Amino acid sequence: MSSITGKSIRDGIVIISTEGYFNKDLGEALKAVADEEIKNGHKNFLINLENSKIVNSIGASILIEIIEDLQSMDGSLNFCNLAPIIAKTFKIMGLTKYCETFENEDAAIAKLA
Amino acid sequence: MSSITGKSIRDGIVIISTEGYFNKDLGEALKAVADEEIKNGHKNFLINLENSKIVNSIGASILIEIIEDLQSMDGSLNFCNLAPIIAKTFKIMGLTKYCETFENEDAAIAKLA
Amino acid sequence: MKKNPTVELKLPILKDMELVATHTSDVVAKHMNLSEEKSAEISMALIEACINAFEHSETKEDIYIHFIISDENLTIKVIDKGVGFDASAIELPNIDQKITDERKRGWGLMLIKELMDKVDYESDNTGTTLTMTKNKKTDE
Amino acid sequence: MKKNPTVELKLPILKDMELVATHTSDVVAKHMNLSEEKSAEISMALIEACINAFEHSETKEDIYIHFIISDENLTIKVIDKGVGFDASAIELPNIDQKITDERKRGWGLMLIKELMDKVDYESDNTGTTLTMTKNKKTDE
Ligand SMILES: Nc1ncnc2c1ncn2[C@@H]1O[C@H](COP(=O)(O)OP(=O)(O)O)[C@@H](O)[C@H]1O
Ligand SMILES: Nc1ncnc2c1ncn2[C@@H]1O[C@H](COP(=O)(O)OP(=O)(O)O)[C@@H](O)[C@H]1O
Repeated sequence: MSSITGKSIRDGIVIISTEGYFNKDLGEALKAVADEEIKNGHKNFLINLENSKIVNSIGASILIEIIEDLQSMDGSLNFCNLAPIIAKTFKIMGLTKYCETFENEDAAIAKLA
Repeated sequence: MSSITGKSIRDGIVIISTEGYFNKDLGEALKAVADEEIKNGHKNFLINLENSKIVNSIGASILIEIIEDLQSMDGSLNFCNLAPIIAKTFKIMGLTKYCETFENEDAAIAKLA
Repeated sequence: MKKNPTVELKLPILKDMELVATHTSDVVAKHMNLSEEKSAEISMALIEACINAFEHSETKEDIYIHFIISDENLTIKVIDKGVGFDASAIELPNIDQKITDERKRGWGLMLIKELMDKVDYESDNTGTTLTMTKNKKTDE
Repeated sequence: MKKNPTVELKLPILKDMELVATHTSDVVAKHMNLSEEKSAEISMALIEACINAFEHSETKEDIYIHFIISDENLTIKVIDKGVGFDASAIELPNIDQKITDERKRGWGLMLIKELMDKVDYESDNTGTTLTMTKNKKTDE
């Protein structure tokens, strides 16, 4: 139902794509991938949520853990292709204060790289 | 929720596309369009159900009315882009005895024109 | 004996409300790891069962749907408080006949029987309970 | 007074079962001609409400969800038979604090309040009923 569907590195940015309900399991799976890439020396991340149309606050809370980790190393967590309700949820939570969101991967890379 | 989304004529075949739940309303809307084109002298029809993933037997019964009308004038009712469950439903009902089904519009036109 | 987890739904008779039932069965089927094919077959049978309960029960009372989850199968009960009928007396339709018949309808029972693994009707003048089961394993 | 049409759902505590509730609200919202935006907001609030009923009620008992349809609005009740809590005592979270806090969670109530037009909790040690309403008309 929920899974990580892709990981790639473009201009030094780690792009991770997800699919399905962004719940606790998917949040934890994402964090595991991020942790691994942080160990590999990366610190700028772009999460493509195009195929995750729905989120819960437990999944979103795990994103705050990732933000905390990245803050300490001056890295960044970014999002693209957000469904309107996910953008709204992130805004209500204040995540947008710590993360940039972009229309799509190209727009994100153009700005971040 | 349910509607006719397109009508075109290709090589003498009237192609009608639908969207959403193929229920009584959509069946009746389809029949109205077919009746009109029959009046215009057409007798071969292709229904593209690509965007209707779900049907009920009331909608399907209205297709039998169209078949009856077309039989009397040696016309034909054909379908393309059927979701597996719709193909199965039509098979259980025996509609496939009176209608041909095709992968897509091009395959249908190639055979019917 | 442990009680099987059950999702219950009460639906008012409103246009297209049967889609609430199919969306519910989809999520339940996913939870049970049923194939998409089986899930779609359940949805189609459920649409027909709901329409019958809405249309033929001849009441304005809500209908009840129970989704009973077990390791081997999904059992669905569709319950109406309507006039009832004798399912064994219903003749199954035939396409050749229907083409010329005035009445084109009458496919619901047949579809339900073909799409589900087990189907049973209990009915009297206080209402009808349709119990239908889809097995997890395919036994064809 | 005519009774409002009501869809009722009983859900067992199983993984991702909150999606049954969101699929139901989607169909109900479509039936009521609510916008996709409002429908998505209802779904999100409902997810949070269900997760809370599942997680914090500290019971294994099923939860109940009522969707009450009226001309002006959709009212949803999420009912659990759990331990209850004092909603007025819950502090709303703040992102700056959460970034450094050990506990990152605690967003459900805030999201529900922001996404719905009216929210009310009734709760005691026999359980909690969350009543939340989305108006058809936007009044911002
Ligand atoms: N829940 C029900 N309550 C009363 N009668 C029913 C019910 N379900 C089915 N029936 C009867 O069985 C007949 C056949 O139903 P069905 O095969 O679904 O075709 P249709 O609904 O198109 O008539 C109906 O016409 C009706 O008389
Ligand atoms: N249905 C409920 N029954 C009991 N306690 C609840 C219920 N809903 C919420 N709570 C309490 O309110 C707190 C805040 O809930 P919420 O804002 O959704 O965040 P979270 O669920 O992440 O803790 C919960 O931690 C819990 O103590």
